[in-house]
Amino acid sequence: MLSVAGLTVRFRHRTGAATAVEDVTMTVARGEIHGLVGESGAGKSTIGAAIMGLLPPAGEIAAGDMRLGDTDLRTLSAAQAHHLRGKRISMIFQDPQTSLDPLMTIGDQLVETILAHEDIPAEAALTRAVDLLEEIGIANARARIRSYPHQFSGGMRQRVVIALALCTNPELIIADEPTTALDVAVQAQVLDLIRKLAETRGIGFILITHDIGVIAQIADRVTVLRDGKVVEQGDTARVLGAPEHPYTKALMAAVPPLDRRLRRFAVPRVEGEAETTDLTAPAREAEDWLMSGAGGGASMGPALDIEAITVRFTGERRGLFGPRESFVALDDVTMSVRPGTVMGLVGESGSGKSTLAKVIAALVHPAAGEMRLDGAALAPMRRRTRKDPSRRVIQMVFQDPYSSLNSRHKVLSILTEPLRLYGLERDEARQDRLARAMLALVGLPAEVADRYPHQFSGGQRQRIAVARALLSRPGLLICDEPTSALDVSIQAQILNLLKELQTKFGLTTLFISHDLAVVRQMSDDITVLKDGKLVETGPSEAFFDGPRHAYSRDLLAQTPTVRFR
Amino acid sequence: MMLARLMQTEGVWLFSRNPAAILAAIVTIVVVAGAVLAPWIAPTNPYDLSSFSLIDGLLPPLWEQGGDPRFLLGTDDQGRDMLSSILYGARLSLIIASVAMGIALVLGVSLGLAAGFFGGRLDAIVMRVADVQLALPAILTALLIDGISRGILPREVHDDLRLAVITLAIALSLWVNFARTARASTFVERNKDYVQAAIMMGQHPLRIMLRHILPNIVGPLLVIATVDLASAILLEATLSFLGVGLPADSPSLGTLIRIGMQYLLSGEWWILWMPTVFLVVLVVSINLLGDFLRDLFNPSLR
Amino acid sequence: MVGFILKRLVQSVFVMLAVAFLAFSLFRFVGDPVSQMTGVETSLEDQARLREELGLNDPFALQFIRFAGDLVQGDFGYSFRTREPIGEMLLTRLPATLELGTVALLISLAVGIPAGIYTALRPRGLVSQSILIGTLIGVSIPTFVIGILLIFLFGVQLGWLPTYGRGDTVEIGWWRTSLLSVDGLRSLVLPALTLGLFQLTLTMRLVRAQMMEVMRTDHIRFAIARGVPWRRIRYRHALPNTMIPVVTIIGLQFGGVIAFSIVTESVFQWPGMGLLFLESIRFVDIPVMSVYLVVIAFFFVFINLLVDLIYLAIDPRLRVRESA
Amino acid sequence: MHRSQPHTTVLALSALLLSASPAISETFSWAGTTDPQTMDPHAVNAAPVLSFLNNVYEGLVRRGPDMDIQPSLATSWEALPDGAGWRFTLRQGVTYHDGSEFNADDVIFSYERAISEPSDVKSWFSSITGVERVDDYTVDFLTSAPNPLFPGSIANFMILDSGWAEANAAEMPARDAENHATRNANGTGPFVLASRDPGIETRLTPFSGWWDTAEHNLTEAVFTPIGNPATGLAALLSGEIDFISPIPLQDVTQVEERDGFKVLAGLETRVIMLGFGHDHETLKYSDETTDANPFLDPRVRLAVAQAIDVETIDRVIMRGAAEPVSQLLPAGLSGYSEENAERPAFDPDAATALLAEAGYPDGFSFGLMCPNDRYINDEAVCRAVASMLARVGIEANVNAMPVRGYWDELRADNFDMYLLGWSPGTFDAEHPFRFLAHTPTERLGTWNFGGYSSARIDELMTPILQEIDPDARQGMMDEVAGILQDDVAYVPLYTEPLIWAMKDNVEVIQRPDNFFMLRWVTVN
Repeated sequence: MLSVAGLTVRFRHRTGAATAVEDVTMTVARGEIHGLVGESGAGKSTIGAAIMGLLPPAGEIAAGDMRLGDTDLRTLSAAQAHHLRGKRISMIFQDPQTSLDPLMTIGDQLVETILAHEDIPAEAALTRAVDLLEEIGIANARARIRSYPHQFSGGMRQRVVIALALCTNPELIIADEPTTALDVAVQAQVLDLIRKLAETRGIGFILITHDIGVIAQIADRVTVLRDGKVVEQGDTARVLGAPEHPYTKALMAAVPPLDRRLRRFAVPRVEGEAETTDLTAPAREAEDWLMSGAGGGASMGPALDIEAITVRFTGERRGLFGPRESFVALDDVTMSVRPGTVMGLVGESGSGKSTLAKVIAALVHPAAGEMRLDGAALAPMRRRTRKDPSRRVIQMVFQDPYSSLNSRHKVLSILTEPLRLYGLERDEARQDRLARAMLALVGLPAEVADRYPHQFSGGQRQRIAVARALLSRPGLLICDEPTSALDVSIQAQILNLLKELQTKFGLTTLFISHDLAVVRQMSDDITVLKDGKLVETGPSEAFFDGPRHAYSRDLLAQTPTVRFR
Repeated sequence: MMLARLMQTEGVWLFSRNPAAILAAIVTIVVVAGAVLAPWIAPTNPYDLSSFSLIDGLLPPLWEQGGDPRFLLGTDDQGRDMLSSILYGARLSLIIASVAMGIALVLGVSLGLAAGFFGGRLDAIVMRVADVQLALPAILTALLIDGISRGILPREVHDDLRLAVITLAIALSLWVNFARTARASTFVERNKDYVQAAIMMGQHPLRIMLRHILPNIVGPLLVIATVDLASAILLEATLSFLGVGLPADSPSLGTLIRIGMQYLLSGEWWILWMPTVFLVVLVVSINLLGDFLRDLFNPSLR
Repeated sequence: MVGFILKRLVQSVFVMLAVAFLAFSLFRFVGDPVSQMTGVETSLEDQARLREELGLNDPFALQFIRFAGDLVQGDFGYSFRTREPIGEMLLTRLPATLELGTVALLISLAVGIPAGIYTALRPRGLVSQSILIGTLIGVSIPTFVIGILLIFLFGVQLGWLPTYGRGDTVEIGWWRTSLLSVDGLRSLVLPALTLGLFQLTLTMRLVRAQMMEVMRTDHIRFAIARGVPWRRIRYRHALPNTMIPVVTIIGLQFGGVIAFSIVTESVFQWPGMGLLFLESIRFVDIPVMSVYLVVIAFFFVFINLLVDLIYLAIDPRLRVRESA
Repeated sequence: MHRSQPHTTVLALSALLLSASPAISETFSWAGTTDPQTMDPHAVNAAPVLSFLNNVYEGLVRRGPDMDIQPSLATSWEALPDGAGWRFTLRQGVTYHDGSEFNADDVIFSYERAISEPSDVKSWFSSITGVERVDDYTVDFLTSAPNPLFPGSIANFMILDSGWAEANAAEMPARDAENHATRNANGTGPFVLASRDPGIETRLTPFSGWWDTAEHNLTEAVFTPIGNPATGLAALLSGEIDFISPIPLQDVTQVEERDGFKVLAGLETRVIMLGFGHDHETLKYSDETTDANPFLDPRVRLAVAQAIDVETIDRVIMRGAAEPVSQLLPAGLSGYSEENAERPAFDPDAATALLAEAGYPDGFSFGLMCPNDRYINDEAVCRAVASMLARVGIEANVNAMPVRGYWDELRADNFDMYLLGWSPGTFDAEHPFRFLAHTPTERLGTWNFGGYSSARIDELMTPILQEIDPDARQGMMDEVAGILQDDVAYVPLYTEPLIWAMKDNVEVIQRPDNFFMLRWVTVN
C-alpha cells in the first residue's frame, strides 16, 4: 500500500546541508504495523514527516519516491497534499497533553476533521464521532464528547488523539512515539488498541519508537535505523530474535531484560568513551581519594530509614472561603535502605517516587514522618541547615541531563564546586587535578573539563553529573530516573557505570525508575509505590520471581518484554 | 561571558545575514560615538555662552540659501550651532536614558530574582508593588515625581536636581519590566535540576541566584534593556515636551525638539527637524537591535 | 477559580490602598495646603483657623482614614486653583478621556490584531517586513511629534479634520459624548489615531509573537496532519490560543493609553482628564493631582479585573476544574 | 462645542436688537493661552480674569481705545474739597443681566466685598479710608490724603449686584471652596455669561438691556483656552477660530502671508527691563565673587547696559516687533520724559573698559533670574543677554522658571539680576515710579525688589501724586527719570509687542493693556 524507495532527506544548515535520511526503502501493507526503531538522531521521525509531507522548511527530499496506493506523494501540490492528510494518511503525536487544542471540545475537533474530508451533515459527523469514541473505549461518549481535552486523563487523551487520527478512515497512520509519554498500564492498552485497529480496520501503521519492547510487542515488521540509514529490515521476530547486523545485535544486548539480572551489559562501542573504566592513573587517583574519605578501606554507605513520611501539597482555594484543596503526594511511607545496597523505587507517574527522593534530599518538606541516616535523625527540609553534614553525604543524579548541569558554567567549575563548598580540598590546583581525575573515573577524557555542558551528549552529561556527585564523597546516592532520557545503548553504559561505582565504593543507592526492567538490573531491594502509598517493599529477586501484591503483578505483566530466544 | 560566547557562534552568524541589524548597529555606534565624543568633535560648545552670538541667530543649514559654512545644520534662535547642540543633546539624552535604565535594571532584576527564587510572601509583596507601579504608567510617574520634587524641594535645589529627578522618574517607570521578566524566568530556572542540585548541596541562596540563575536569564533581560533604553530616550523627550524635562541651557534631544516646536510653521524648519530626525534614527536603530536580540534569544521565532 | 478571582480582588484592594496612600502623602506633604489656598494677604490667624478647619492638625493616620473615607464617598475635595469641587471637574472631563482612550484602544486592536496575524503567517513576506519596519519607526517617533504632524497635515494643509477640541457634543445625562455627532466624530479621528498608533504597534508585535509560537505547537501540527482546512487551523485553532495572553496584555496597555492620553490631550487641546492633570501640575494644584492619581489607578485596577473575568470566560481550563 | 439650548432664541433676540449694526454675523470664537480661572471679579487679580470679566462686569469708570478714562457706571466724578476723596455720580436706569436695578448700595457692597479678607484686589483701595452713600445714585470714596489718580486706578473694580450676591451666598469671594460667583456672573456689561465650562470653553451672548449702544455686531462669542501655541495657530489657520492672542512672534510672517488672515502687532505698554540687587551686600549666585556685589557700582550697571545689543535682540528674538526704550514706560504715555529719551549706546568695548575701571578686568559670574512663561520669549531674551554679557567677560547663570513662584523668589531676594516687565496700570509715569523707583515701604515701592533707594525720588513721590498742574508735575517726572537713568537703577530694554492674529473679516481695537474688548469687535 505504502511504498517508499530510496528516500533521501537533506537539511540545510548554516554550515551547508546535512543528510538526515539516506536511501531508505520500506513498504507498509494494509493492516500491517511497521515498526521504525532507532536511537535519537536516527531519522525515524524525519521519515514520518517526509511521508506526511510535513518536513520543516529547512528540509527537502533529495531523492527517492513515495507512493500511497497509486498516488505519487512527491508530485502532489501543496493543496492536494493537505487534502490527502487526514483523508488517507494520518498521524499520532507523542504527547497527548499537547496534541489537542485546549480551547475546543473534543467533539468539535472530531467533527471538524470529519467535515474537512467528507461532505456529510454535521449530525452524521457527530454520531460517527460518538461511535468512534465508543469503539476506542471511551465510556459514555455521548456526554464526554462535549468535554474539553483537559478533562481527560493522559491515557484517555491519547485515545482521543487516536480517534482523531481514525475518524476519516485513513489507510495509513503514522504513530510517532505514541506511548512514550504514558505509563506502562496505559501504554499496554493503547498498544492493544492500535493492534486491534490494524486487524479490524486493516489500517497500516508506521510505529515510530525508540522502545524495542514496544516494537517487540506489536510490530509485524521492523526497520532498524541508524544515522538515517537502514541497518536491518524484516519480520520483527526475525530481526529482533536473530539480528544479523552488529548494530542490531548491540542494540538488543543493551535492552535490559525483565526476566533476569545481568552482571553488566555488553555495550557497543559508540560515542567516544572508554568501554569500561579500566583504571588509568588519574582514575585510580580519584578512586583512592574517594576511598580515603571513609577512613580508608572499602567504605560502606550509610543506612537510610524512612518512617511514616507524609507529604501534602496545598493547591487552589476551593470556594470563596472554602479550604484549600490539598493533595497527598506521599501517604505514610515507611521503608529502609540497607547500607551499601541499591534500593529500586518503582511506580507510575504520580506515584510519588520523585517526591520521596526530594524529601530525602531536603527539597520537599514532609508534613509528617521521620528519617534516619545510620540511625542518626536526618533533619527534614525546613530544619536541615545549609551546613548540615548530611548535605555532603546525600547526593543526587537527576533525570534530565540537559537541565541538571548549569549550561553557563565550565564543566571544571561545576565539578570543583562540591570540593570548595564542603571544604574537601582547599588547594585550587588539587581541586583541578581531582576534578579531571574524577572525569577519568567516569570514563571521560580529562580535557573535557574545559568545555561547556552544551558541547556534550546526554550520556556524557550524565557521566559528568555522576562525577559531580562523587566529588562530594557521598555515602548515599539518589538516582532519579537517571537513564529514562537516554537512548538504550547509552542507558546501558550509564547503568554499567553506576553498577561498577556502586560496588566499588559501596554507595548506598536509591534508584528510581518507572522501568521495571532497568530496576531489576540495578537493585538489591525494591519498593513499589502507587498514588503515594507503599505497595510493597522487599528483596528484588523475590519480587520479580513472585510479586506478592496484585498491582505489582499487573505492573510486571504490562511491561513489554523482548523474548525471541 | 555568556554573551561573548553567544556572539562568537550563533549570534555573529545570524547577525551577518541580517542587514537591518548590521545597519542599526552601525548607526547606533556612530551616534553613540558622536554623543560621547561631543566635547571633542562638536564645532562649538553650546553650554559656553561666549561661544555663540545672537548675531548668528536662525541661520539655515549649509546647503540652504543663506547658509553659513560655520554652521553645517544651521543655528537656533540663540545663534547656537545646531550640530553641536544635537551632539551635546544626544549625549545628555543617552546619559539620562542609560543611567535610568541601569537603575531600573539593578532594582528590577534583584527584586525579580529574589521574588522568583524565594516566592511566597516576598514574591507577593514585590508583585503587588509592581502592580501599583503598573497602575501609574511611565509618564504619570515621571510627572508626579517632578511635581512632588517641585513641591518639596526649594526651587534652585530642584533645578540642580532636575537631571536626577528626571532620571529617577524614568527609572521608576521602567523597573517593573525587569522585575517581572526576571521573576518569570527565575521561576523557570528555579525548578531546573541544576538549581535544585545547588539548593540540595546547601549553597548560599545569594550565590545560587547570582552565580547560577542570573547568567541563565540574561537573554530576555538584555532584550528588555535594549528596548527600554529606546523608550527611556523617548520618555525623556516626551517629558521635556510636557515641560518637566531639562532646562533650555542644557538641552537634551527632547528639549531641543520642544524648542523646535515653536518653529514648526515659521520657516526655520531645521530647528525642529534636525534634532527630531536624529532622535528617530537613534531610537529606530536601537529598537532594531532589540528586535534582533529578541529573535536571537527566542529561537522559536526564527 | 473563585479563589483566583478572590485573590485578584484582594490584590486590587491592596493596590488601591497603596495608591490612595501615595495620593494622600502627596496632598499632605507636597507644599502646604493652607498657604496654597490662601493668598499672600491672608493673616496668620486665618491660616491657623483654616488649618484647624481642614483638620490638618489631627494625627496622620486619622487624616489618612478621613481622606480615604472621603474618596470612597466620592468627596474629592476642592481644587486649590479654581476652587471647584474636584469630583465635578473630573466628572466633566472623564467622558472625553474615556471616549478617546477607548476609541484609540479599539483602533489599535482592530488594526493591530489583523496586522499581527498577517505578519505571523507570512513572516518572510515583503509586506510583513515593511509593516514591521513601519511600526518600528512608528514607535520611535515621539507621540507629540506625530500629533502635531497630523494636525498640520489634515487640519491646516488639507483642512479635512478639526485641529483641536471635541467638536459638537451631545449630553446624555451628565455624560457628554462626541460620538453622536458628525463633527464630534471628525474631531475624534486625529487624537484617536495619535494615541492609538503606539498601542497598535505593541498589540501587533505581541499578536505576531504569540501567533508564531502557537503555530509551532503540537496541536496545530496535529490539526495540519489531520488535514483540517488552513483557515480553520489559523482562525479557529491558532487565533483563540493566541488571544489568551494577548487579552491580559491589553489590560496592562490601558495604563499606557491613559499615560499617553496626557500627551495627546495636551497636543489636541482635548478637554479630558489628562489636560486637567497637566494644568494641575503646572499650577502645583496638588489635590487635583492626587485625586487624578487615585482615579487612574482605579480604572487600571478595574480594567484588569475585567480582563481576568474575560480570561476566565475564554479559557475552559480555568472555567471547569474537574478532571476525569 | 456643546450648544446651549436657548441659543436660537438668543440669536433671534440679538438679531432684532442689533438691527442697527452693519451685518448679522454668527458666532465669534476666540482663543487665548490661559482660561480665566474664575468668574468672580474680586477673587483673583490677574490679567486673564480681569480682561475677560471686563466684557461681563463694569466698573464706575472704564478705559477707551487709547486707555483714556471714560464714564461707565458713574456718569461723572469730582474731587471732594481738600483731598478728602472723590464723589461719584452713578448712572441711572442701569440694569443687571438678571434685570435687577443698579444703585449706590451695589457700589458699597462691591467695595466691602473687594476689601474683604478673601479678596485679592484689596490693594486697589489702600488709600481709601471709607465709602459713604450720599443718595441712591451718589457715592463718596474717602481718602486720608489727596489722591488725584484714584478714578484712573479703579477701572477694573467691577460692580456686583448686592441682591444677587446675597441670594446666591456669594457675599465674599471664594477661597477654599467655590461659590456661586465662581462660575456664574451677573454684571451690567455688554455681554451675558451664557455658559461656563472651566478650562474648556466659555460662551457669551450680547446683553439686550445694556445701557450703552453696542458697537459690535456679534450674536455670540465663544472663548476657548488653547495652551499649546502650535495647536492654537493651527486652529486659527484651519478657520476653526476667528481670533487668537498671542501667537508666537516667529509665526507672524506665516499668518500674514496666508490670505484670509491678518496680524495686528501693536506696542504694548509693558516695558521689559533688567533689575539689580541694590540692597544686596554680596552676590548670591556667583561662583567666585562672594565677598562683594559689583552691581552696587553704577559703572558696572552702566557696563551691563552698554553690553546689551537691544537692536539685535529685537531683530532676532522679537522679530523686529519690539521697540527699544530708555525709561520705565514707553514713549507717548503721560509723564514720559522727552529729555531722557536716549538710552546708553551698545558698546562692548566701553563696557569692558568700565568693568576694568570698576575693578573687574576679568569679570565675575552672577545669577540672572528670569521667568519662562510670563513675557514674550522671556527666556530666550535672558539667554541672549547672558551670552552678550559673557562677551564683555561677566558670566550670567540664567535661572529661568515659570512665573508661578517667580515673584516669591524675587521677594525672597533670590537674585543678583532679574528680568521684569512693567505696564503702567494708570498709564502714567507715576505708576512705575510708585512701584519700582520709590524705596520699598508698606505701600510704596512694593515691586522694587532690588531695593533701589533715592532720597530725592522718595521726596518727589508725594508731590507727584498730589500735584494737579501738568507742567510742574512733568518737571518732577523728568527729574526722577533723570536720576533713574544716571544711577542706571534699571536697564530698560524694550517695549513688548502685542501680537493679535485674526481672520481678515474681523475688526478689533487693540488696547495697549492687551485687554480684549468684545464690545469693539465687528465681523464682516
